[in-house]
Amino acid sequence: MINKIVKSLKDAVANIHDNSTIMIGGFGEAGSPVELIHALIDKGSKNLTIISNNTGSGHVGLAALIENRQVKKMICSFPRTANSTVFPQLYNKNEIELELVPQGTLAERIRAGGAGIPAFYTRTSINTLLSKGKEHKFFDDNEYVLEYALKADFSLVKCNISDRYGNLTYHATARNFGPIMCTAAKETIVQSKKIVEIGDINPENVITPGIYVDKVIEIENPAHESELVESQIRYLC
Amino acid sequence: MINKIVKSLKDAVANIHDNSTIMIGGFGEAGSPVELIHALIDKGSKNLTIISNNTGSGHVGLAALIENRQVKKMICSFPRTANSTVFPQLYNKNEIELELVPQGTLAERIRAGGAGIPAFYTRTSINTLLSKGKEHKFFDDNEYVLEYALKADFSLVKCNISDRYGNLTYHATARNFGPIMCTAAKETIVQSKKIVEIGDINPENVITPGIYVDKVIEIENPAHESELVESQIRYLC
Amino acid sequence: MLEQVGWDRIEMAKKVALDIPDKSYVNLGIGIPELVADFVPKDREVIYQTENGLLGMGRVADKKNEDRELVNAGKKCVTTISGASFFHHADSFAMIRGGHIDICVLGAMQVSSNGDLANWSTGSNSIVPAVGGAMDLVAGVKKIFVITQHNTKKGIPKILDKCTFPLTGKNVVDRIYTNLAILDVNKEGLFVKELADNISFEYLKSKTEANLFQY
Amino acid sequence: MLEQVGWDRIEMAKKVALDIPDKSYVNLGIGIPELVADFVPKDREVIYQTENGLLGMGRVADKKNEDRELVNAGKKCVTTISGASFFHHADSFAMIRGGHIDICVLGAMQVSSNGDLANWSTGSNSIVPAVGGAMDLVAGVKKIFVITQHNTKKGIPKILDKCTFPLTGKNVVDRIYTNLAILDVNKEGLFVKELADNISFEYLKSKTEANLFQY
Repeated sequence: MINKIVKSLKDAVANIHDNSTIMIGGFGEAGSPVELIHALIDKGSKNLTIISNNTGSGHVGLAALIENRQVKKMICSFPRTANSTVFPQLYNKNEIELELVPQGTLAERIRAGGAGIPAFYTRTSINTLLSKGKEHKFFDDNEYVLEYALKADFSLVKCNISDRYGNLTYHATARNFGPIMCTAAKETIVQSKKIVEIGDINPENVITPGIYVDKVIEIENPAHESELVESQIRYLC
Repeated sequence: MINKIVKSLKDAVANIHDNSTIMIGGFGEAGSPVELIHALIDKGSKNLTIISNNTGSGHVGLAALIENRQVKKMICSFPRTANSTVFPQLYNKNEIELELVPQGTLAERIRAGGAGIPAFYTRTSINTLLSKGKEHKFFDDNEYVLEYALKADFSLVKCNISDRYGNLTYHATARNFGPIMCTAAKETIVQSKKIVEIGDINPENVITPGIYVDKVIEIENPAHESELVESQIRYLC
Repeated sequence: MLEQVGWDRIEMAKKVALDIPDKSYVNLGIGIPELVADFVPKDREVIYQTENGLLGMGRVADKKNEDRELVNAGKKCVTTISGASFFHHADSFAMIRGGHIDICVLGAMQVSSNGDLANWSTGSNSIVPAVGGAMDLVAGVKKIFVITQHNTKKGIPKILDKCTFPLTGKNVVDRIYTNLAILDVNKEGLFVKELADNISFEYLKSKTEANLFQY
Repeated sequence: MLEQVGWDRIEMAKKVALDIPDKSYVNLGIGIPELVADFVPKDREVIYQTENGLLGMGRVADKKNEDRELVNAGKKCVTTISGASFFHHADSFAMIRGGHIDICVLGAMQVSSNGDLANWSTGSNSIVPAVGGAMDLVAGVKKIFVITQHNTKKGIPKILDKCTFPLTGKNVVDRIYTNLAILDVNKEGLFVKELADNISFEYLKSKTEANLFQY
């Protein structure tokens, strides 16, 4: 029987190992899988490469993972946001690497990783520092840059509703990077606000088909990152 | 006010001109916009390049458009299906051109056309006749072929439910090429089984956001291509 | 009709079915491969993808309940299982090309000893070429099983040292199920995994235009 | 705070708003651009896209009705209009990159006379670089409007013959709205479309490090 539901956060992140590349969903706190990130902090895996749009805020979630010195390198589009101090401090001390990628290129590289497209051309970043040294090519008199697929060992994603097959739906703009990150990792780990019976999600409305998901854990009342930040909570192991 | 609803099939296809490139949705009859195709036959535009997975069956829909000698060239993955005689006959007489494209490459080229990706690499068709003469490149010791985006002047698409903004949902496997073709044409023309008020489609369940759609016409009881074929109906101007 | 030698279509489909593990995601090609789903042991939960945009394909629809817009890749009316999902063609082939499907079962015109597959064209100019999703499937799916008669109706071998028809993919087939045998495509060549009832290795060799090895 | 010269932020936003035609699909950048939506004439139906996956963004949410998972690109809690739709990030940037958005309104650090835009980095090593979706927007959206103070707080011109900061895009800006003027970026250079109240062409020139033309 196909049953992707796991019972504990510890089980959810059990396979994550040192030196992994991990995609983490979310745009700011919307869609950020805070409980899974905290489970990864508890586990303590080191030397990680994290692919995520931002770098977290305050001292919880992704920011806490970075503060706990588990992250070697960030691949992201916008490493500073409100209340984001952990990453900038380490970055300015040269203690963490950064690969800065335009947001749309980041999203398309992740999609490509999941779709078996090793590389594609885009107009984004032409004539800027971010396309320097990359392969350029003209199509119909316009210049484009070759961008490569991103893949990961693991993806950590937050969804709204799921079933034992791993079918997922999302809530509002928390969808953001979730669906594409699910497709681009060897193991996709999802926290879901609610798990329902198979058949309860209309096949027309499934956003992530179960084939892309390996583990689902129900987190009924996930923490709101911004509330944790406002309460000045520090999540550190 | 944004109102993409048009009142007649004639209005729907009014802008289509000779020498157009037109994407036509459908996988066999599922999703085939039969009424829009018949309106295009009535209009009589000539020298068309059609991008569609198949070439129609019997003497209705896409097959009738071809039989009416309006089509110069087909770009498709599978030009022969059950009851498909019109295209093969013209093809064997060298009276119609064919660009044969693997189905997944066809879909991805259309998506690329809508997504501002001029070209991408794929493993599909490597070491076959269909990648001959195309640019090849190695990534991680595997060979890939460069495939180019497809765009169109018009797309004809069938959907299930729509609103005046052009938001669309589809029914079952009639979805197929519809969503990507909507994105890749200068003018996207949609026939919808039902038109509802804006707000009636849950934003979580919209498959084609209205931005991609230019015209919507309600066709409450579309013809079933297979029934027309079985009845040996010929739709010719 | 020729006399049936070795396994019939049903027996071939059953052999494939037994090799599909529990929890697999499987794409079944048009024709004999469609029979496979019927014979997968009931204690295995297998999910079928059809490349026209459905994961969780169920059985063929009853005549009474046919929905012309719910079809499989062979354009037959099908049903969905609980837990199915629909998606568009680019997403469907992203699933295929991206290596997410475990097994694809395809028919063949020819298969070579290094796993080359020819199943889309005889190279003849008199037939309209049609490729469908075959090249995408062999390029993207983790394991490719071929199910085919060992020889054409005229008795010509389909298992060859080198395909003469245009290829669908090079070095892509993992296992071949014919009416005469099950053959593994290994680096060293074709290995006989199982012989059909009353078929000898010598007989198999006489019907094959490729070197065959025994484990 | 410097004394306001010419238009204030609200007046600038109003000027942009009047140039947004009925039925436009518009992406508004973070900061002053967010103000624009409030001033689009009520008889125009304009649809706002936010690159984090929403077409049909409504107004900022009331404190009471905030949903932390319904945010705009600036991570402010927003609402949806009737007829909105959600989609994932790759689909959102396909919409942007594919040329489907009519207008994008962005802030700027510097704009050059040929429409180069610098709005993501000063080139200084002491600040963490962050680009977000700016490079995708300028590469993909049909028309790019920039809204910015004409000079920095220290009085340094932001409208230049050539940007000194790293570029976001080359030759991408169509029109510039500042506190002093509205400037069209034409092939021949910057043309003054409108001067702010009580601002002379000579004064504008004195605050600008690029050639200016009058229609």
